[in-house]
Amino acid sequence: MEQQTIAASVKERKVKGKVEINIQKCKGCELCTLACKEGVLSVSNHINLKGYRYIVANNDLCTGCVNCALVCPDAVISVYRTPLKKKSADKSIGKEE
Amino acid sequence: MEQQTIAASVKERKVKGKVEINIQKCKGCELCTLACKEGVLSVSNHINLKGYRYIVANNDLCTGCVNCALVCPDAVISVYRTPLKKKSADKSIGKEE
Amino acid sequence: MTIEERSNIDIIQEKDNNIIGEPYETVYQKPGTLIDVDMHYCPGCYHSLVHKLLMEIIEEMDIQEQTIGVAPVGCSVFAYDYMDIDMQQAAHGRAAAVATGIKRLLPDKYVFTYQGDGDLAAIGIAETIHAINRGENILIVFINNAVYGMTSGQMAPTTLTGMQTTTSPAGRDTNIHGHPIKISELVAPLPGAFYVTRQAVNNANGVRRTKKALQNAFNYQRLKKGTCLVEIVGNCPSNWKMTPIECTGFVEEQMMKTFPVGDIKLPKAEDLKNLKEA
Amino acid sequence: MTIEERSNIDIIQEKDNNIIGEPYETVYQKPGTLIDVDMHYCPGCYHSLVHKLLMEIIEEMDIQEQTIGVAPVGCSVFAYDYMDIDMQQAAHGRAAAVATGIKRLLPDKYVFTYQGDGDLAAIGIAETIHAINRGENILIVFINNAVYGMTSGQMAPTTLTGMQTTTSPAGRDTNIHGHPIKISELVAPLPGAFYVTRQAVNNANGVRRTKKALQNAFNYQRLKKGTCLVEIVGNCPSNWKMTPIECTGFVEEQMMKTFPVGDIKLPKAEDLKNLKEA
Amino acid sequence: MLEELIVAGFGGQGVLSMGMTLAYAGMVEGKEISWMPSYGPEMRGGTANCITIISDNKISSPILSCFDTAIVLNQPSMDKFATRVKPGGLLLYESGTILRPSDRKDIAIVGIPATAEALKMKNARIMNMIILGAYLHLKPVVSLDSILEALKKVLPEKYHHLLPINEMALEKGEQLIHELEEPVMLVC
Amino acid sequence: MLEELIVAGFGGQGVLSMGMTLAYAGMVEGKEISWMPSYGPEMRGGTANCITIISDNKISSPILSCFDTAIVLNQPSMDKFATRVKPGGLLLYESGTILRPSDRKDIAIVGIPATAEALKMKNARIMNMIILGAYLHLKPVVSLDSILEALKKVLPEKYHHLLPINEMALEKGEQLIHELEEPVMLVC
Amino acid sequence: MTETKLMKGNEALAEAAILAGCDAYFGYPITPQSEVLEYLAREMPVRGGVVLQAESEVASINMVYGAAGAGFRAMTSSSSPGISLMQECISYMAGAELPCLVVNVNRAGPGLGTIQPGQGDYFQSVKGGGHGDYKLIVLAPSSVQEMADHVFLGFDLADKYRNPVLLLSDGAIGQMMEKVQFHAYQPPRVDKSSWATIGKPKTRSRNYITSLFIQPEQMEQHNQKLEAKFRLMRENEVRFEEMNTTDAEYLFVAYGLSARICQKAMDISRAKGIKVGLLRPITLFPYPSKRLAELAPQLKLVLSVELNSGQMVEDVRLAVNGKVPVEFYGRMGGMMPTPESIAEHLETLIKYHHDN
Amino acid sequence: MTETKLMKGNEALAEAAILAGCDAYFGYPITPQSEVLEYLAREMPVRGGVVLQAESEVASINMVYGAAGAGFRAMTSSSSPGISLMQECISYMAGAELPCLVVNVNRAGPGLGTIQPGQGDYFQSVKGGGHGDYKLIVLAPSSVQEMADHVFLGFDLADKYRNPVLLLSDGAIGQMMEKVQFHAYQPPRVDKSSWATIGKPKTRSRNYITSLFIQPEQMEQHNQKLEAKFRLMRENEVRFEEMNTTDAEYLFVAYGLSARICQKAMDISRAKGIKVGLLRPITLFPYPSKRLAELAPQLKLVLSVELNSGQMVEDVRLAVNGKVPVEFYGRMGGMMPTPESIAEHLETLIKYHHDN
Ligand SMILES: Cc1ncc(C[n+]2csc(CCOP(=O)(O)OP(=O)(O)O)c2C)c(N)n1
Ligand SMILES: Cc1ncc(C[n+]2csc(CCOP(=O)(O)OP(=O)(O)O)c2C)c(N)n1
Ligand code: SF4
Ligand code: SF4
Ligand code: SF4
Ligand code: SF4
Repeated sequence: MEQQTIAASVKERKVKGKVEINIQKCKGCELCTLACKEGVLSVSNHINLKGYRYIVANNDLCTGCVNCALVCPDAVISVYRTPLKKKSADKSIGKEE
Repeated sequence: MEQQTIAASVKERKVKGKVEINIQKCKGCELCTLACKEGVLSVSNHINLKGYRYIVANNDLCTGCVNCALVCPDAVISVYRTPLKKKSADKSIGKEE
Repeated sequence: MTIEERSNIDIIQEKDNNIIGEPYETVYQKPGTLIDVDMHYCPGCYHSLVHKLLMEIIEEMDIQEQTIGVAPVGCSVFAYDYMDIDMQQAAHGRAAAVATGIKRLLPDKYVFTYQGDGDLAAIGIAETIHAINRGENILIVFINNAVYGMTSGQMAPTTLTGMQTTTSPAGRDTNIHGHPIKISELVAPLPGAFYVTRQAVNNANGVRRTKKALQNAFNYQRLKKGTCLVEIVGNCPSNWKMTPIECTGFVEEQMMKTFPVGDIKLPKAEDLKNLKEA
Repeated sequence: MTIEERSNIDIIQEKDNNIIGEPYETVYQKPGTLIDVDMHYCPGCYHSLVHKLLMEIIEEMDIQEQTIGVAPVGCSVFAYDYMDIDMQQAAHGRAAAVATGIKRLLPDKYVFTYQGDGDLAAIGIAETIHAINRGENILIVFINNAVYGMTSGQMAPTTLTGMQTTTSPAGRDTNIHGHPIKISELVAPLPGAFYVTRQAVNNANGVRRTKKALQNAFNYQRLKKGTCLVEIVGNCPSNWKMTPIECTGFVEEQMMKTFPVGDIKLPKAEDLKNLKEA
Repeated sequence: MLEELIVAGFGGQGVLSMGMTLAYAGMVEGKEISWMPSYGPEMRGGTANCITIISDNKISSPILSCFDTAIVLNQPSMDKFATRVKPGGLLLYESGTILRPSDRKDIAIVGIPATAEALKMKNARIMNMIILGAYLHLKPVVSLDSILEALKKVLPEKYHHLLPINEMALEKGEQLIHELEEPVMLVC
Repeated sequence: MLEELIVAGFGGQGVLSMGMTLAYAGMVEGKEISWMPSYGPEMRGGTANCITIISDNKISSPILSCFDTAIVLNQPSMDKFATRVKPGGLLLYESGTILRPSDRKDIAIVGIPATAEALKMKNARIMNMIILGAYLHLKPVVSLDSILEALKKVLPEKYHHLLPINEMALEKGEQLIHELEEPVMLVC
Repeated sequence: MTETKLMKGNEALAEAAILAGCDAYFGYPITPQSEVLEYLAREMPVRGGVVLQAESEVASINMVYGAAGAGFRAMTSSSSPGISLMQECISYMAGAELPCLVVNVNRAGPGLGTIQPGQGDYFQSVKGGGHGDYKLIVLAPSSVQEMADHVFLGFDLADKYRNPVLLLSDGAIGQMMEKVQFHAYQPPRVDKSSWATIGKPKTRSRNYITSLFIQPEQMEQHNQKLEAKFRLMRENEVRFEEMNTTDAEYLFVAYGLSARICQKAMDISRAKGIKVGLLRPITLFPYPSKRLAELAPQLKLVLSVELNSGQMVEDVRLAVNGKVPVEFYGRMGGMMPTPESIAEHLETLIKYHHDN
Repeated sequence: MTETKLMKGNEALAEAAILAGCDAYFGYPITPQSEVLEYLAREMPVRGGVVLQAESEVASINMVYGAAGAGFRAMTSSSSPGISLMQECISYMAGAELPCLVVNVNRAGPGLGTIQPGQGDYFQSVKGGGHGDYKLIVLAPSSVQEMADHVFLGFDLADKYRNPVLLLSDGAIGQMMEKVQFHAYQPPRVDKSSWATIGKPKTRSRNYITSLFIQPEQMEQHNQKLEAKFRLMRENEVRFEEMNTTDAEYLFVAYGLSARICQKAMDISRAKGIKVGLLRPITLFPYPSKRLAELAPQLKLVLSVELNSGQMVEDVRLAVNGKVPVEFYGRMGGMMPTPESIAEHLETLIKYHHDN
């Protein structure tokens, strides 16, 4: 049901984001899923070599807000975005919401 | 010259005091002389067995206020007073001025 | 999740399925100063997160060559395996003394310690307070997770009232164990403390603010005006016996009550003038 | 006065010349609990004075049998030679831990430590803070004379800014040595601290107030509500290189500026209710 | 009787408790026992093992370099301990997790799909008990009764409702041995 | 030449500096020297002593139990060290302070009223130099010139205006020996 | 009372402490012995007695000092780095003649090292890691049962001699489980009223605890008093275990865990016809030197086996005083010598000494 | 440059530190060595170098750790109780292979003891007061000149072996004045860039200082590396002084102050026709065992003279391995054996051994 709402918001996105997850390094702590309000991230049904259920992304919903990457303890997530305007300062951390 | 003033005050005393100095234990620090405002105490011209110039008292001037005894680090001074009214509490320390 | 539960999932070796094409530009990436190995920290442990932040700052400020870190005993004792900077491993509790030794000899380098609460607040409180009192121009990064992580969950000086640990099985009893020590509040009044703040990385904004605080602290170190202490509310899924997400809840509902986030001591404006000029 | 100056006075053995007859009554006398030997302290040293006060209180409260003292290393290490109570000599800095060991086993006895500033504020600050943080029901008597007396006048954590000592020959430089630590102010905010006060024995009224503070602290110990710390501004004629009278001036003009006397933390009225009832 | 056994796998697979259950059972039967865990620096995710010795006589060294039996539950443990089984000994492993067992010919090598069976029984945690059941069938160093007695000590009171499923798991292990295609030939 | 000397008295009587002056003078003359203070726990009021050795050859033990000369400035030191003077040695003491000198017959015992003389010279502090002058007259182990040279090192710069009075004191000491009723008979 | 239990070494030790009437435990967590504190934190409040987690090892041992000085049975435990921090106060306690039990669950060093078992703290324990002339009675358990037994023994000896007793275990003995029995025990009634600080009644003069003797004469007198005590320990408290020594031509000397391994090595060698025995010192101080000297004439070779670079071997050499060659075999860093490798090493040495 | 000065041992040591290029001194006051800190607090700020009074000995040595880890010549000094507190970090420094100079101006213990000189810290210094397998190079000056010389030597050896060096003096040598000369000295250029933490340039991989090797295999490897270093020290760094040994039938072995006293005792005995010599170990680790073993055959008796209850005597016995009787004579608690009493003791022993 929440899926609905999220899908709706997708349409309004001004920038498109994509996340890339290094699944072998992911420890499946799920903190990123908590941070992502767009519902991009979910736990896979598979486990990686370390034995953790890693995270997979539905990049269609991604706004590139970097919240997930910020909270990922193991620096597993890279985030990409379609350029809007170049912002020079503090590129990696985004703006506080 | 100060002697004069002190002598004057003697007459007005309601209680008479006496101090007793254990001169062999006195270290001649002179803190008692600073504490005694009646000029009772002065440094002797003699030294005791430990090599210190000890303190002597002119008990005629003593009011028994115990100030000297309180500040004597080495507990060398005993103080006696003619009784006025019996005060039961805290006899050893006197009243704060 | 225990391995037993995990085992109903096949172990697979899947190729990364997120391939990025144009016209995307990178907005977040692991800093190059964070060595590309698995960190031994438990899943969801904030230690790894703070490591990442520190390495981001060092990369962004381009001070890898100017920075020396000190990590004493605690779960972060292996920090030198992850941070691509010169580091010293210190005896339990003595990071602030070790950092003093370094900084006094290398006054123009950035020197920071990275300490847990057992380390900094229990055995190392003397070294901590005296380094701060001398106003050593170092940064103390203080990860307060309210337990001894490495040794498996004993009570720390910061353990919350009533919190169960292996050495306070009936919960921390203030009559016996005393109240949790608030280190930041304790040391802030010392004139040697230049900047004291408490942050938490419980959500993305918390991470942003924590990073800002750490950035400030690195910048302030150039002023040589005293010690910066950045306390970060930590977690410990393994010893709190919670999932990382449960930990986040505990941090927000319990930890932050006893250890409220916010700045505790800010530099005076006049002190910061020089920094802006530089 | 050096021995050379003294030598122009004959050594004599004079009989006490103050013989007291009736109708005088005794209003002040050395307490019986202060052992009748010469104390090794330098002339005019406040250590002896505070010893005397403590023994007066123990005599007046009639708690000789209930009291155990702990004196660590410092000029007062020989305290057990003077105080007629059971005592333990502790390692440098560790009096609070030793007292903890005693008090936890003998919770109904009065336990106090008697510590110098080098001892309590330098090497022993960890034990001090943690004992107070645990709220150990002990009394800490803290003689702050701003130098290391016993070892001949080195700088202490409490040495005043600019003050010359053998290890700060150019005066304490806050940029190098930090500011003097105000222990009472530092520990008072800890919930385990029940009563924190700073007093001075620079004159008779100061002695009265100090004694009252110590008396309070002994009484409060019965409540088992936490640690009492009575800081007493000390002196050190030998290492300050002043006469005792000059010291008094220095205490009043310099020491009390950095270490103002007064109560820093008072028990709450409700806590004291039990005491009055008892 | 002297059985020198190592159990090895991931921390969390129930490695230590398997050895401990055996040790308790040995005690129930009045045997001499020693149980020696290896303890690692990591809180989680490391490998764990324990050496359990059950003997009629007093036990000398609790630390051994070769074993009558090795029970291994993950690949690293297989790689490490397969070579340490004494000739004629037993190497028992979880066949769902370990894809490359040893190719030694001088020992009995037995794989059991205990994980899968445990999942069928809807309780992943009893995997170790299935293995234990299989082991005890192959080497009855202690009786099943003693094991059940031991479980009461190893499991905290509040988990005693799990005793029946543990018993079922032990039996399942025995059964799995019967179902093996080739019969197991133990030398000793 | 080998002189093994102890100087003992109250802390503050200039005991240590007397030995140190001798040591410096020895150094000026290129001799081997050692100066060993005894250090006590008390800041003030304790007794102090120092062993000074001046020798043409390398010095072995800096700690000695008997001495060629003992210079004692208070009664406790007299009581302690009189017995430690080697037969034929010298025991020099301040006669104003020490009322009970030793009654040994096998050594030379010389008392000097140095305190009184120092007071006459209006400087109590030079008492030790008077004694030193007396000693050097009895045992010229170093020359007076060397002593004066040494004093420049021992006395901090700001006290160099006191050098003349120290010289006078040294001479006074020599003179006091001449004024003694009985001449001093030194064996060695 | 003599129920048999299966327990970890550390837990058996903790349980024994309670049964031995330990009044107070003060400690600080460190692997591999945190179970002691954890066990007591659980049990002591229920079963009586004080347990307190201190802020450091320095604080722990000083709390023990205070409690012991007040006449109570007090103990602490730690592992190597933590024990190093206690050296000052241990020396103080020996100086002040305070009985207490200190437990070192030895891990491999130096420095932070590793948490795996080791015996690298032998010198520190036996020769004196602290300053000045003092000795600890050092007990070396080699089983879980002894982890328990030595607690009773340790407290009794501590009280008997008014001296700290060190129980020197290692990570393996601490972590392993074995059967253990607790026998009925009644702490001996020791009258400490002549020195313990429990408050001075009018009827006696004050008691004070001190290790300070500023006058050298007094200090030396005190030293001599202590030395006399250490002599007495040497005479009366030597404990060791001997196996297969009657006909032995070769001898393993080993304590604690390594003695257990040697026992197996001995079986291996004996099976090959090599007449080897084992002497296991139970007290490391006082050391069974006399017994070693007695055995020396019948021996061709002694092999000291340790989990260090060769420490106890010095005491073995001192004991036999050149009468028989003494060799050393050891592993370090938490690595364990296998019984096979020990047996093999012995054979090599036999050949070497035979050839030379 | 080679002006002769009259200085206290402690001051000569402090002056030498400056001349030896000591970059940093961290210390805490304690009698009888506070002059070192006081001297440096006066001189260092003027002549360059860092001097800092730490809050404790634990902090001092950890500051040294930091400075040494950053590649600087760093030192601390203390006396017995303070040195005990440093044992953990000293073990860390040995483990992390950090060069530094630690000075112990030994006073008599145990415990607070007295401030008078002693040699009771021999075991702690030489065998290892800290945990784990490690060794310090231990230098034992016996004159004010050596108090200075050993500072240069100590720093050089520390750098050469990347190991802490302990200068073990005593209160008497620290407090006495003698002539001392300072020779021109240029600190050797030691390249520490491969390990010192001074900030990682892009051109090299990071440096880190650690004594942690959690895997036993790695830890043992590290232990073996350290042991190899200690072997090298044993081979190359033994230093001692010999007097009258050519024809000696008896031998005093003594270091530091007691060697000075023995020298006089030797003169006394020689004067009586007793052929006694003196061996004075200058390095206590590595110990001149080889030389002692060489001398053993010509000797009838060896007497180890110490200001303790008999510590170094064990190393003497280990060295001669039963080939000649080794006896001990010592005083404790700050009391000094007189040359006469030593000579007398030797005579008694000669008679005793002759009769037995
Ligand atoms: C002297 C000493 N004592 C104890 C230990 C054991 N020890 C290692 S880490 C640690 C505490 C870790 O807790 P904390 O500092 O809070 O860090 P965390 O592991 O929680 O991150 C302890 C007690 C040690 N290594 N050294
Ligand atoms: C471990 C240790 N370090 C240092 C010393 C030396 N020491 C003895 S007393 C003292 C300081 C005394 O100063 P303080 O505590 O201020 O007391 P005071 O003598 O001024 O009364 C020191 C450093 C010691 N005894 N033990
Ligand atoms: S936060 Fe990072 S490690 Fe945790 S589940 Fe998400 S991607 Fe994985
Ligand atoms: S205060 Fe006491 S010790 Fe000082 S001079 Fe007066 S009587 Fe003497
Ligand atoms: S034990 Fe706790 S603090 Fe340590 S890595 Fe795991 S979660 Fe983090
Ligand atoms: S040195 Fe100072 S503190 Fe010590 S007794 Fe003398 S005056 Fe008092």
